[in-house]
Parts: sequence; C-alpha cells; structure tokens
Amino acid sequence: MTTPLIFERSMPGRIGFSLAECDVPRKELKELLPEGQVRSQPPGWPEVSEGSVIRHYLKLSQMNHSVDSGFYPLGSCTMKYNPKINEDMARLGGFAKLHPLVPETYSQGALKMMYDLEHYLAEITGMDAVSLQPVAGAHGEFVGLKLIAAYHRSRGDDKRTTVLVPDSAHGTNPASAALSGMKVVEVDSNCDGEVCLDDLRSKVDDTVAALMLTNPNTLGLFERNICEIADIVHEAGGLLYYDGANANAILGIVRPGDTGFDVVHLNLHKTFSTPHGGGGPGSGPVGVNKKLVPFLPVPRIVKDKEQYRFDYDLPETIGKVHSFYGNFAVNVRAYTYIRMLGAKGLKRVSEDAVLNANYLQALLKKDYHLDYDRLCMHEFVLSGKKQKAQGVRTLDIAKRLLDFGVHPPTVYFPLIIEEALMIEPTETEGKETLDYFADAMLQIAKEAKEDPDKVTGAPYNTPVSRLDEVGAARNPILRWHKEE
Amino acid sequence: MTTPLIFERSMPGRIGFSLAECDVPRKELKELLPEGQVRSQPPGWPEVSEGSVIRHYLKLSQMNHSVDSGFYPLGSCTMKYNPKINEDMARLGGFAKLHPLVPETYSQGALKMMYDLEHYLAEITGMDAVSLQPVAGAHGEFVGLKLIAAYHRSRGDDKRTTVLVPDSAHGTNPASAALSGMKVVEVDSNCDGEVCLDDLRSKVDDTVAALMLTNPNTLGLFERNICEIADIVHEAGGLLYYDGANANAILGIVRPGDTGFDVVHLNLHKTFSTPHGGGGPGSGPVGVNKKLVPFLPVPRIVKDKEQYRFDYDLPETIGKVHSFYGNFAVNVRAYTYIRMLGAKGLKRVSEDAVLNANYLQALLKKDYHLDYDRLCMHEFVLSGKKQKAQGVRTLDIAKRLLDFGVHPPTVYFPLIIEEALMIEPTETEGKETLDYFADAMLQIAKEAKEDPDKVTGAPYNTPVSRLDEVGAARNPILRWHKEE
Amino acid sequence: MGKHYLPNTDEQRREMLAAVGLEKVEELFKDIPQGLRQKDETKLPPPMAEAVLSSHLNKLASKNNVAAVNFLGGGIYDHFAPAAINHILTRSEFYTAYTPYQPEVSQGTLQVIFEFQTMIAELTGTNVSNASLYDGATALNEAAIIALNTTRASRILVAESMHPWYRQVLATALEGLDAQLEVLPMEEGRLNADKLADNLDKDVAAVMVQSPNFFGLVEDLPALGKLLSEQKALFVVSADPISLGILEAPGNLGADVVIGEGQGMGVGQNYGGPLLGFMGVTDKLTRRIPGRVAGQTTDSKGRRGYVLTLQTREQHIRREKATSNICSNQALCALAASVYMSLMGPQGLKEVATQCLLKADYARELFTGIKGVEVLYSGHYFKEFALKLPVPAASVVEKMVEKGFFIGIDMGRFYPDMENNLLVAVTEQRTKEEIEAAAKALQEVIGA
Amino acid sequence: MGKHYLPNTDEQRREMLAAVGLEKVEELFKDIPQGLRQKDETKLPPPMAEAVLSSHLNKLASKNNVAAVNFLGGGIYDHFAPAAINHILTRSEFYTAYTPYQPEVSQGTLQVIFEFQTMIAELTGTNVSNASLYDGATALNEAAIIALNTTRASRILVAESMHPWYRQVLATALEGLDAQLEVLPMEEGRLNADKLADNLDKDVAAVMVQSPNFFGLVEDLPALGKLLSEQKALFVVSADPISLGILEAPGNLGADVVIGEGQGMGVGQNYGGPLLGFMGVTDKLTRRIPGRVAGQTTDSKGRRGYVLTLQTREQHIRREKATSNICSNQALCALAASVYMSLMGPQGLKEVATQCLLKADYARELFTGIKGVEVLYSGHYFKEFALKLPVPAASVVEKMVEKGFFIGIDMGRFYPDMENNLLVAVTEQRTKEEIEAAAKALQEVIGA
Ligand SMILES: Cc1ncc(COP(=O)(O)O)c(C=O)c1O
Ligand SMILES: Cc1ncc(COP(=O)(O)O)c(C=O)c1O
Repeated sequence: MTTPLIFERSMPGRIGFSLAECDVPRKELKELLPEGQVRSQPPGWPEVSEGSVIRHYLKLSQMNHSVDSGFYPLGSCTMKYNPKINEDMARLGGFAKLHPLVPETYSQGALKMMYDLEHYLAEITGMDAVSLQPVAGAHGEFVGLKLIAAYHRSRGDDKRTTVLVPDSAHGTNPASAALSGMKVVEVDSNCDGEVCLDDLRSKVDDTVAALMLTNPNTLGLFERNICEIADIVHEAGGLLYYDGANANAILGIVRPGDTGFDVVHLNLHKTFSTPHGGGGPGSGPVGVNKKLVPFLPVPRIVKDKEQYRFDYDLPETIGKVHSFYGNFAVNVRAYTYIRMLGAKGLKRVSEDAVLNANYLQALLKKDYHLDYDRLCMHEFVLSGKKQKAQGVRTLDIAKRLLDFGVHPPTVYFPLIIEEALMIEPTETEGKETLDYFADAMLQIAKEAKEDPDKVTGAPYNTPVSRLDEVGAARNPILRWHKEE
Repeated sequence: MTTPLIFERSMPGRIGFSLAECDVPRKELKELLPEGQVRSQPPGWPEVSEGSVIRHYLKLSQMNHSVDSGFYPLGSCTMKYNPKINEDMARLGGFAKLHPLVPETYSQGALKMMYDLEHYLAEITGMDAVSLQPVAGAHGEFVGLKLIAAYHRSRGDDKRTTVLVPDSAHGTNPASAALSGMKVVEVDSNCDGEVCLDDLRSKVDDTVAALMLTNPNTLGLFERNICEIADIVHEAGGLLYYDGANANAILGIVRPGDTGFDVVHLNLHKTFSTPHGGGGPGSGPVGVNKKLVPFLPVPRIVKDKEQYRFDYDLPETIGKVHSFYGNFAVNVRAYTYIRMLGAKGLKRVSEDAVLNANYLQALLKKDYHLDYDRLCMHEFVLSGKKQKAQGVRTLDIAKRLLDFGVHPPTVYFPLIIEEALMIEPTETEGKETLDYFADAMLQIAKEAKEDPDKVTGAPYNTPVSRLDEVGAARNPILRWHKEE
Repeated sequence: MGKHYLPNTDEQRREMLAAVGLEKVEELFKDIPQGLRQKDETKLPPPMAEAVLSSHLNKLASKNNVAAVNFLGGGIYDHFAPAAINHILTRSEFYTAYTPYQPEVSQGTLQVIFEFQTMIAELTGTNVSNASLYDGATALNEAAIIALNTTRASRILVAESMHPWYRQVLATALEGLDAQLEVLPMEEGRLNADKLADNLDKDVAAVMVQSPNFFGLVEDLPALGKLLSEQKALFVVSADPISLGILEAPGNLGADVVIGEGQGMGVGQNYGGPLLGFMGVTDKLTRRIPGRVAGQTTDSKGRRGYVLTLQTREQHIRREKATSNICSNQALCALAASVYMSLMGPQGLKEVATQCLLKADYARELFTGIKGVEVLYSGHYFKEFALKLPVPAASVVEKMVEKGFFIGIDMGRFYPDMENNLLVAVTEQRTKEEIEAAAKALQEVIGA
Repeated sequence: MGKHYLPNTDEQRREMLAAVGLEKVEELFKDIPQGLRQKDETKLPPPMAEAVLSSHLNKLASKNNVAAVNFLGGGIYDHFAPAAINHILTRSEFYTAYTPYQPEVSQGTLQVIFEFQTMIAELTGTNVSNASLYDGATALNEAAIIALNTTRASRILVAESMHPWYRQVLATALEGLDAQLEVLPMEEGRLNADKLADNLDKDVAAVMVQSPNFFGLVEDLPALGKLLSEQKALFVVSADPISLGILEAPGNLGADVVIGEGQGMGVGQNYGGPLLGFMGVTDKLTRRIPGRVAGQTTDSKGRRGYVLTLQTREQHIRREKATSNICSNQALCALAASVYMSLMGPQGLKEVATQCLLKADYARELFTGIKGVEVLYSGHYFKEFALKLPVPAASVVEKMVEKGFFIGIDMGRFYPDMENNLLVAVTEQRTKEEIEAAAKALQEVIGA
C-alpha cells in the first residue's frame, strides 16, 4: 500500500491556490528586477488541486503510527498524550498571528506568558533563571555548553575545553560538545549502570569544563551517587550539566538544581506534553543557577512594574542563539499543560510514569534479559541477548511488534547494553495497554524460541514490509526527478 | 481489524473530563430536586481518559471511506470535495458561539449572512424567495409540500390531496408526501427514461396538489418535456415541486424557476459543498415563487434600512418547522462556497460535473449495460444485468470496487433500472481518477466473465469482510449491554 | 473563482469532450430546450479569493456579540465542550463521509452510531435509539407520528409548559394529518396530573411533556407515568440530556418515548443550528423508530461488525409507507455528543448537572433579592428559572447587554402576556463572580 | 489537576504496585537519596479546569495586537497561508508521531520529508536537502560548519547586509571554534563584489550573503557566484523562499549551499517561532549535510518506500564526529511548507512573489512621495525597503499603531545609527487600499 508522490499527481496547468487579483498596476518583472536574476525556470513543484492535496496528505498521515494511533513506548522520547486544549491555545489568533517585531507594548500577553513560563520552569527544576530560546534538546545542550564556556572564560579559566560524557549518554551530548568546540571524554558506567566514580575521578582535571549527565540516566536509573558526582566535578572546577530529556521521572520528586546541577535543559516536547510533530518543532529551554545568569542568551524578558519587555543589554551574554525568541507556539502548549496540572498534577505525572515503567519491567524481565534488575524510574532497558542466541535480533523484535499495532521501544540505545530495547511507557497509558504490550512481547519471546523465522520476517501487517536501509545508504536517492 | 467498543475501554473511576470545582455553596441534591426524581442509577456511559477517547475515535475514523480518502461516486449524493476554508469560517467564534436568542441588534452579522444567502439561492434557482429553515432535503420536501397544501387551502381548493411522483423518484419524495398527509400516485417513466406524458395526463385531475420532479431526474437525464409537464400540471391546477438534489448539473445553465417550478428545495450538502458529516447535518432551503411567498415558515429575515430582523408576523405562514432558524453553521459553509466561486465559478462547476459524467459513461457503456444511451447530465445509471447473467449481482460489483479503494456508486436505485449502478463523479475529480475508476470497473466486468467467484467473494481489502445484513435485521442488536 | 477545486485542465477537458464525441462544452446540454437555458450570468457578487473571503467573513462574524456573559437558554445552552470534541469532528474521514451505505468501508461511522444509540438508551432509560434526528422540535414530531401509527388514535395532548416553539413546529407537522393537537393548560408553570386524568380517553395517542419544562421547572413525571401506564396513549417526554445527570431517567418513570435536544452535549450554539434531535423508545416500539439505526452483526469471517438495519422502516425501501421521511440526519452532531458522553462519563455528567442546579439556585437567590424581582413560578427547577420584573423585560435585556450580560430571554417573545417576565438560564460555565456581577448590574438596571 | 490525562485508577495503581512488590508509591523513588527529595510542593499557581484555562489564555492572547495592518518584516512576513494547511497539520498521525525511526510505520512522515527535500532542491536550484533545521539563523550556522569542515579553512566572511540577528547567532556559534567571523562592509546597502575579491584567500571557508538582504535589496549574486566559482570557499546564500518565485535560484548562480527561513510558506508568525530552517546543497556536499535525510528504497517485496538515510553523519551514530548535533528539528513546519508548496505550485508562487514586488513598489512610491521621506538605499529590491524619515522611526512606529498600522521596523533596534530609518515590508496580503491608507496616515504622522 504505497502511495504516489505528490509530483506524480501533478498535471501542467492545474492549480491548487486561490489568490486575489493584483490590485496595484502590473509592471514587467524585468523592469523591477536586476538583469540576469529573473528566474528562468520555475521550480518543479507539483500542480495539483486543493482536493488532491488533501487526499494526498490524508493518505500519508494514515501511514504513520503516532501517539494518537496507539502505544508508543519509545524510550528517552516520552511519547505521552498531547492534550488537545494545548493545540487550540497555541492557535489563538492573538498568539498565532503575532509578529515578533511589534513594539513590546503590543505583545504584553505573549511576554507575560513567556515570563511566567520561565519562572515555572525555574521553580520546577530548582534553577535561578531560565531562557526559552533553545528550540530543541540538542539546541539547549549547545546553549548550555556555551554558557559554561562563557562562565569559565569570564573567570580567566581558559583551558577548560573538555566535556565529560558518560558512555550511556545520548548522541547529542557529545555532538553538542564538539559543536561548541570542546573535546569529549567518555566516562564509563559501573556495574550498577551508573557513572563509575573511579573512572570519573580519574578523568577530571583542570581542563574539565563540565560533566553532562542525564538523571535518571538513559538506562532509566537514578544516579544514586549524584552528590558525590557533583562534588567530584565541582571540586575539579567543572560544572554539572543536566540533560533533561528524562525529567518526566522527577517532577515534584527531586529538582536537578537541588542535586548540584548548574545548567539544565528541558525537552518541553517530552515532559511537558507538546507534540513531537514527526520530529519537531520542540522546545529546549535552559535553566541555570545564579553564577551563570549573566551569560544567558539575549534577549531576556524582564518585568518593570507591570510591563514586560525584552532586555538586550547584557554585557556578558553569550549572544543570540535563535532568529527570534525560541519556539513560542510550542511554549504556549507547555504553559497550558503546566497551568492545567499544577504542582500536584505534575507530581502525579511522574509517579504514574515511574509506576508504569516498573510494572512493565516486572512483567517482562522473566522473558527478556535485564542487565540491572532493580527499581527503574520512568523507563528501563532490556537486552535482547537471549533472543539473539536464538537467531532473533532486537531489530527483529521491534519489527515484529509492529504487527501488534504498537510502536517498538528505542532500539540499540544506550550503546552500553547489548541488543538494547529501551522502554518508556509514560503515565498516559493505562494498565490494560501495558498488559497488552507485555503479552505481545512475551509472545514474541515465545516465537523467537519456537519459530524464529516468523520474527525475522516481520513485519507483516504494515503498509510496507521491511525496508532496505542498507541499499538506501549505499545508493542514496534523496529526491524525486521528473522522468524525461 | 475490528476495534473494541468505547464501553469495552472503560474502567470504573477513570475520568476524561476537566471541570472546575463548584464555586458556589454545595447543597444536597435532594434538597433541591423533587422527591422520587433524583437519579438512582447513573447512565452506563464509559469511563475513559481523554487520550483513549482520542485514540478510539481516531481509529474509528480510519475505518471510514470518505471524500477526503478517495473517489466517492455515490449517485444522487454529489460527494464533491468540501473546501477547508468552509470549515474554518463556520467555526469563527462570532458564528459558532452565537446564541440564537440574543436580541437581533447583536446578531446583525449572522442575519446579514442569512439574508444574502437566501437571495443568492433565489437568484441561482430563479425563485422569488427562499427560506433557510429546512435542515435536509427531505425536510425541504416536507416544508415544500406544506407550502403547497397551504396555497391550495388558501384558495378554498380543499380536495387537492394527491401528490404525483415519478417511479424513478427518490424514496423521500413519497415519504414526505405521506408525512404531509397526502396520497401518493406514481407516474411511469417512458422509454427515454423520462416522465411519460400520457401517463401523467391520465393521472392529473382536480385532486392533484403537485407533481414532485427531480430534474435532471434520478437517471441523470434532463426531462426534455419539462414545459409540457409543467403545462399539464399547472392546467390541472397543481403545482410543480423541484427536488433539487441534482442541482449540481444546472448551475448557471438552467433555473428551475424558469422552467415552471413553483417550489424548489436545494441540498446545500450536495451542490454547495457542505460536508455530508457521515449522514448530516445538511441543509435543505426551500425556494418559492411569488404566489407561495405568504406561506413560508416563520421567522423570515427582513431588512429595514440597514438593519436585519426576524419577522414572525406572517398571517398565512405554515408556521414553524425548526426549533430555531435551520442549520446556520451549514449555511455559513454554503455562503462561503458561493462567494468563493461567483457566477462563473458555479457554472464551471456544473459544466465540469456534466463533462465528467459523460466521459465516464463513454468509458463504461461498452462493458456495462446502459438503458438510455444518450448524453447524461451530472450522473448516469448503468445496469448490471449482463453481469447478473454471469452470476454476479450489482451488490457484488459494489463490494469488489471496495478493493480498489473507491466507494461504489449508489446501487439498486432508481428502482426502475434492473441492477442499477448510479454513478456521479462530480466536478472535483480529475480525469486520472475517472480513468482509474473505469479501469477498475472494466476489470471487474472481466472478472465477472472469467472468475465470478472472485467478485462475489469481495471485498478482500477492507477492515471487515462482507457483513451479514440479513442476520442483523432478523435478530436486531441495537445497543451494547454490559456483560454481567 | 474556485479553480483550485476543479482539477481538470483545459487540455483534459478537450480530451474528455473528444472521448464523448463533442467539441464544445455547450453541446453537453443539448437536451435542455434552448428557450429554457439561462441567458444572462447569474446575478451574484463577484468571487473572492480565499484571504479576502476570510476577512469578509471575519468581519461579518465580528458583528455578532458573543462576548457578553451568557444567561440565555430557551432550548440552547452555553455548556462546556471539551477541546477534544472538535479535534475529532475535524477528522475528515468522519465529516466527508456520507450515510454508511457500504458498511465494509464505513465501520467508523457505524460503530459511532451503535455507541451513540447505547449511550442515549442508557441516558434516557429506554432500550432503542437511532442515529439522530434533526432537532428537539422535529423529534417531537416524530414521536407524534409514532404515537399516531401505534395507537391509531388521533388526539395528541401537549403540556402548555412545553417549549412554545416546539409546540408550533408540532402544529405545523400535524396540520393536514388525521390528528388533533390539544394543549393541556398549566398550573403554576407545570402540568397538573390530576387535571390530565379528566382529559384521557381512548382517542388519545400521546401525552407529551417537557421536563425540565420551558420555564425550567421539573414536571411531576412519576405521577404522570403512573397515570399513563394503564393507558393506550404513549407517554412522550422531552428531556434536557444534561439534567439527566441528576434527574431520574424518564424511561424509568414510565415514558414510552424520550426525545430531546442534544445541543448541550458538545454541539455548540451556532445561532441555533445544527442541533441534535435524539430519541429513545421502549422495546415494543423498535420497529416504529424513525431514521437510521445501526445494528451489530458479523462479517463472513465471523468478526463483529455493524450495519444499518431495520431498513424496511425507511423511505428508500418503504417509500410512502416509511415510518418517517428522514434521510440525512445530524450524524456529525451525534458524533460530537458521543465524544462528549465518552469524555464526561457518568461522573462528569453528574457534576455538570449538579453545578447547573447549584449555580441556578445561587443566581435565583441573588436575583430575587433585588427589589421588585420575584420568582414567576415556585416549584423545583433545574438550570433555568422565570422571573417577574417590575418593568418590561425587553428593556432590561437591552440595558444589561450594555453592561456586558445577556441576562436572559424576554418571555414576551413567546407569550404576549409575559412581557415583564425574564427567563434566566445558568449553566456550569457561569462563575460565582459572573453571577454576582450580573446581580449587581441587574440591581442597577432595575433600580434605575 | 489533569486527571483526565492519567488513565490509571487508584485500584489499578494498587494492583500495579503489588506486582512490583511495593505498597506505596513513595517506595518507587527509594533510589533517590532522601536528603535530595523535594520537600515542599513545587510553587506553581493552582491548576485550572479546561474552560477556565481556556479563558485565561484567551485573555492573554487578546493582550497582543494582531489587528493592525502589518508592514513588518525583518525575517518574518505576513504571507497568505491557505486554510488547507492547518487542516493537514492537525492530523494527529502527523503531529503526535516522532522522528520516523521505524520506517514501516512512518511512511507518511518519510514521504513528506522526501517530497519536501525535492521541492526545496527545486526551489533553490540545488540537489540535496534535508528534513529541516531550526530556523534561518541556525541554518546559517550549519552552513558555516559545513564550510569549515569541507574546506578546512577558517575565515567565514559574512556580508554586512545579512540580517544582523543572523550574524549575531553565527557569532555565538563560532565563538570557541577554530574560525574567524569577518563582516564584509556594504556599500549602498549591498555587498560590493569587487571589494570582496580583495578579501579572498585560501583561508576563506565561506562567503555568506543574504539576498534579498536585510534591507530588502537583491544582491549581485551572478557576480559573486562567478567570483567564487574559482575559489575553494563555499558560496552560501540565504534566500527568502518566496522571492525565488521570480528571482533566479541561487544554486543556478553558483551557490554551493542555499539556506533560508521557510516561515513565509505556511508556517505562520507565532511571535517568531516555530520557524523553518531549510538547506539545499550541491551533490558534492551530500555527506556533509546536517540532520535527518530521507532516501528512497524498496521493501522486501520490491515496493518503493522511504527511510532515514546517510545516518552515519548523525549524532546518534557518529556522536562527537557528527556533522551536526541536531536531533529534533522542525518537521511539522516542513510539512506545513510542503503543503504550501503543493498548493501554490510554480504558478502560485510566481504570482505571490510578483504581487509582493508590485505592491512593495507601489507602497515605496507612495511613501516616498511624502515630504521628508526618502529611500535609504537605491537598487533593486523585492518586498522590503528601507526609508529615511525626518524624525526618529520609533515615534513614527508608535503613532502609526494608534492609527491601526504596524508601519515597519525601527531600524535603530538593529543599528544604533539608523534610528531615523524604517524598514517596511509589503506582502501580497496588503491591498492597494491598505497601502494608500497607510500612506495617508504616514503623511499625517510625519507632517504633524
Ligand atoms: C537523553 C536525550 N538527550 C537529548 C536529546 C535531544 O533532544 P532533541 O531531540 O530535542 O534535540 C534526546 C532526544 O531524543 C534524548 O533522548
Ligand atoms: C433525489 C434525492 N432527493 C431527496 C434526497 C433527500 O435529501 P436529504 O438526505 O438531505 O434529506 C436525496 C438524498 O439522497 C436525493 O438523492
């Protein structure tokens, strides 16, 4: 059930737009444009009617799994239900049609929302100030590292160019470090799946700018030695960076700021229920403690009496990091969510998220190998190594799950678990769904034993069967071309 | 791929709503309600979370064929593309949140829209006045017949209790007549698929209140003798009623009012692009010529200088026919459509609709029997009798079409065609879609010849296979019951 | 001029004409006698591009006042509709489908109807429901037709306390039929069951009552039900679905047919349309019910599925002998209500109903605390109540709008002798603060 | 407090806890050292029910002025967005999915990306594109990184006529890297190609130009392209996608990397975010492109399908050696733009671009007809132009809002020495009438 490309639905001369006649006098383009720059050949965009555009994208939409279609326990991504009221609020004319350069007097509603959201997030994370500018988690990391670099630089501490990253860290952590001009040094995990303190101690020195840590880490485990870790890094003059991708486990339970972190980013598109959009837009606000406040990106939002305004006049700022002020409409959604839930609701979110994960872990750990058999936080990581021995890879298990109408967990991440299956159910799933998923997983474990070909041949009930990823990379076809 | 009932997703104590705490003092219900009327048992509604409600209905939606999913040539229903701007306009707060009993000074925008729409529709149909009150075609018929009865009554012409209805008429025509307390007399079709003038003449007498006619008729043929028909009925003292379900063929081409019709209804959910909603809401405005104006339902909209208001003070009115003023929000959509297209656009609509139908008829008439081989209007009716001889019924052809991703035509209607397949492509389909459909139909004709079981066993690619309709009627299960 | 809706290009039009054997588009219409064809272009305003049209309609919409605090009722209420509803209504697989004639590709709509039927039956205390009717008023018509056909009697007795417009719609419908519509006079705003007894005979096809009635009062359904249980006549109750969160289901009090207006369950106000007529009937009336009915069945592989059923009642099969002429109904509104009922559940409905009652009570107390303002009728009510004012209601209404309130309905619009009366509705949406502000404003307006 | 988002009942919570072997929820968190746990409830305002929250946000939104006639630009423009776009964006299969890691159940998103890549390549005259970047400014950063890595040179030369905020974002990004950012001074608002020549050497990694530039002027891309064609340095052009309806594709004028802000293609204003960074590169840079890239392949039955490809460039595989750190991007905005591009087609885009140009021309003529108002820079422009005013722009802007116009941007916000200058953008949305009314109002404001 593949569907034609929009280009293949095109017919020369067909139109899909409704534009008013030009009401000012027509002139020749070449009168108004420089010679040699009048477009010679129109872009090869499709020519389609409105109705066929709608059909095309409707059909495509139906070929997607999504949170609204079913269970989506993609570890580390917090695929929770995205409340519909969030969508409506973000689309209010007074927000959606607001130009970013209207004088501040005319955008007080927007500024107040941003100001308050910054303060809520600061309170939630235990930090002193927050900037909403970063538009994704990785962008937050980048900004956070810039802040850290600026901090060290401001103290004349110029040799701090190393970023420590646990081997379980998400790929964006080392990539962001590199992009900030830092050197990455990996820190090992210990046999509890946590940062190995000895290894950490052996790697800290006066070149360390920061340790980036996800807590709970990507194994879904809380770093119990967080105080020691913080001490080790701080004593060496480094700072502690909190990758907030896993904050869904800790709302109202423990605040990164209280556990020693100096810089935090949050993924509003994870913890705060803004939709993932098929890969974005997200929002990755950064929070800092006092010593880093002077370096925050411009503009900051300040309140003078009852008036809100942007402040660009920050001598130590790292500068600008986004064309305007971050993903405002995404932030409206997160604001809506926080105001809907309040403190009690958010705490309940984390409690339920953690309970769901532990319940599912309990159901699955007999049939799948679990490296760290202990209470997990909002997610846990199984290993498919039992099944591998039977000739079934984690990828096969993932594909087979598709036949049950659920999205597979994150696979092969974190890298330190062999044949990893990283499962994050989130709090918005009911027990029945978890039971259904567990049954499917157990059936697959059984199939792996009794009929491995069934698993390796999966999926069977999807719009397309298994796709050749190797071929795609070997001979990249990255765009459509008109047949001549 | 069936999906559980919403009741089967329920769990006692689960909630899906967000309501504010009551801010006025709580009192005991039994203090405020009469004894014996405090509800003893809550309704057995499901208890589900917001997220699972969304998943449930999303899943259900995907089990539907619709205009936005694909070709839907359901004859007599004009399943054209429903423009998205219509939806947005109908949802504007100033329309959607307007209470019908606000004083008229505060609903001038709504009243103006209605007033103008009435006048546009009058102009389009060639009638003198229009009422937007009827909410569907059948409702329009009912109102139209009430108007006709009131007209005759006002003239002291009391014995006019017969309504003539061609044998090709839609079922609502006789049903509406009966509901209006009239007797139905059927008029035969002639060998051209049109009203048989001789039969008509033999049936008109001084009891005839009206002839109800669809033109083009349900065979998609224009009644060429419309002038004679009108004369015959009018001379006998009867009136001519126009069932406007097929008006998509005639916009800007011919106006019912100019061809002798006294009363007209339109289906805005067909010709004027308002969505069918899975079976409604529609809108079925009624237009009349001068002599019937006094009888129109109340309220009517009048304009005094630049102010619009409702007029209830019409001594000869048939009275009220709807709780308020008809399907206002549907009418907003039709208004939007008319203002988007203008006169030229609407004419092009009918031209393209008729061209599409004729083209498709030309492609199909070799392989399917066509009783009336002549130019059709916006639709045409094939007969499956060739295929019936091969052991394949029209219902089988319809079911087989489902496998091609298109909705089948209307089947077994009109009743005067054996094994009827009534095909209305509409103007919003491109030639490629028609060609695809024709190919499917030809392939099915081939299968009927070569492999009839393949056709009679269809459909194969639908969420469920052929459903047992006989069983459903024999042992009706019309609601879910909780298992005890 | 809408070309973006018309996919065929001129080139394709030429090809297609050629395939039909024609050269010009005009030739397609040769069956239409020349003299009849439209000569001039239809007189319509010139077409508008989408953006222009959108601002035109925004301007029209802005001429309607939807900002004033809403205490209006009279059949349409400002109830809360969760955002999720509209997100489902805008799924175009729902709204661009038609009646589910081909069940194999319409299981979505069919299952929605089946679930809707179940929820309505549960709500009303009946057993059988349908896919929807046009609105509350025409649902009353349909109930009358059921009664006439079932009992073969001809008197339709309607309580005076029933919404006057519903009664008018019914009168229009019964005109010309073999039926007499009689109004049962009210006492203190309600039907008196004892008086009704004197009126009953075997010519009575139905007794029709609205509860809570037009004045917001709860009728004595238990007494009426008891009285009518021995009678051939059908007991028809028009109910506010929201009230059934706390009021006993009429089906449990002897009603044979329960109808009503479902607008408050997520359909919205929309200047009075589209609305949602619903109906529940007892088992014995199953084959009398009008309109579409979905039933459960199995497919050829034995899987559960749904189809339209009992179609021999319907116009497309039975033509003039059908139980009703209804074809298109209000399916999408039934979907809205289904989503509403699913989200609210029994707990939510009860809470909504309770808050309506408590807030109406609170408002009534405050409003009648104003000098010169009195309750029109005593007796139990739900979310709406009628007041006597010392001055004409129309002027009070007008002055209250200026203060930002739609304070209620001037009852003179419905009853000529009630021009000093005001009908006030208070839903769960009204806050204490709004109610108090309204009371203060009303005090000022009436004091002045 | 959001219980309607949390399906588990207390009963279920108990069962689940028991299955884990615990009794109380608190025990789940025993790995968190007691001393670290949060003692007090988070200090947040109390929760609001949906209806209350909705009116709260409506109130906030109403404090923003979106009614004034919009002549604002500076990177965000009030272009027409067909209604159909939002109807597709609200398909929740699109917006509640994530990055298409499992292609078999993500063909929708993947095909959208593949089509988006094709349309961007066609628009920009390049061959390879990606699934989107954060915004125009960070797209420029990514281009700089490509240049640094490809050329292994270190000088990044940016035209002074590039959006000053883009330059600031770039400066932030390059800080700490082995790179020097140098600004190429402008003449009469544009980069002088001859002067550039003097600046080039083999240490130059990239020359970056925006066209139409910050002042709305079209840069001399043919000359720059020619000059740079012999150089190792990459030629990076930041383009307004709408302008490419009538302006030559930079890829055809020698650009190696074309980036830009796609906001005008159906994404909306949204107070400046989300935006849509796009990028097109020549074939030889295929493996340097940042972010997600979709490629065509086949499934095990030989059917065409799409997957994320060239993943060895990316952070989740290559970690610190990745071409970029980008993970979540602006996928839904890319979908909006894809729908926009599909609906507009080549004809529609050309018409939009032409109308922008003609209306800007019309407005410029009228505005400069006002005494004391002059063009800041001569030269060809597209939809935006800078004016010299006889008074500070800030006060003019303020007074014009009072008359119902956002007349433009006070350029003093960007350049301290430009406080008397105003940057005016005119899109196809502005009508002749609005332009004339604005001119009249401006005359009054400046005359006074
Ligand atoms: C642990 C972790 N860190 C960082 C990120 C990056 O976030 P984003 O995709 O918003 O850039 C992710 C995203 O998946 C993540 O899981
Ligand atoms: C010819 C004809 N007349 C009348 C009707 C009834 O219209 P409605 O369904 O709007 O009541 C239809 C509907 O299908 C029809 O096709």
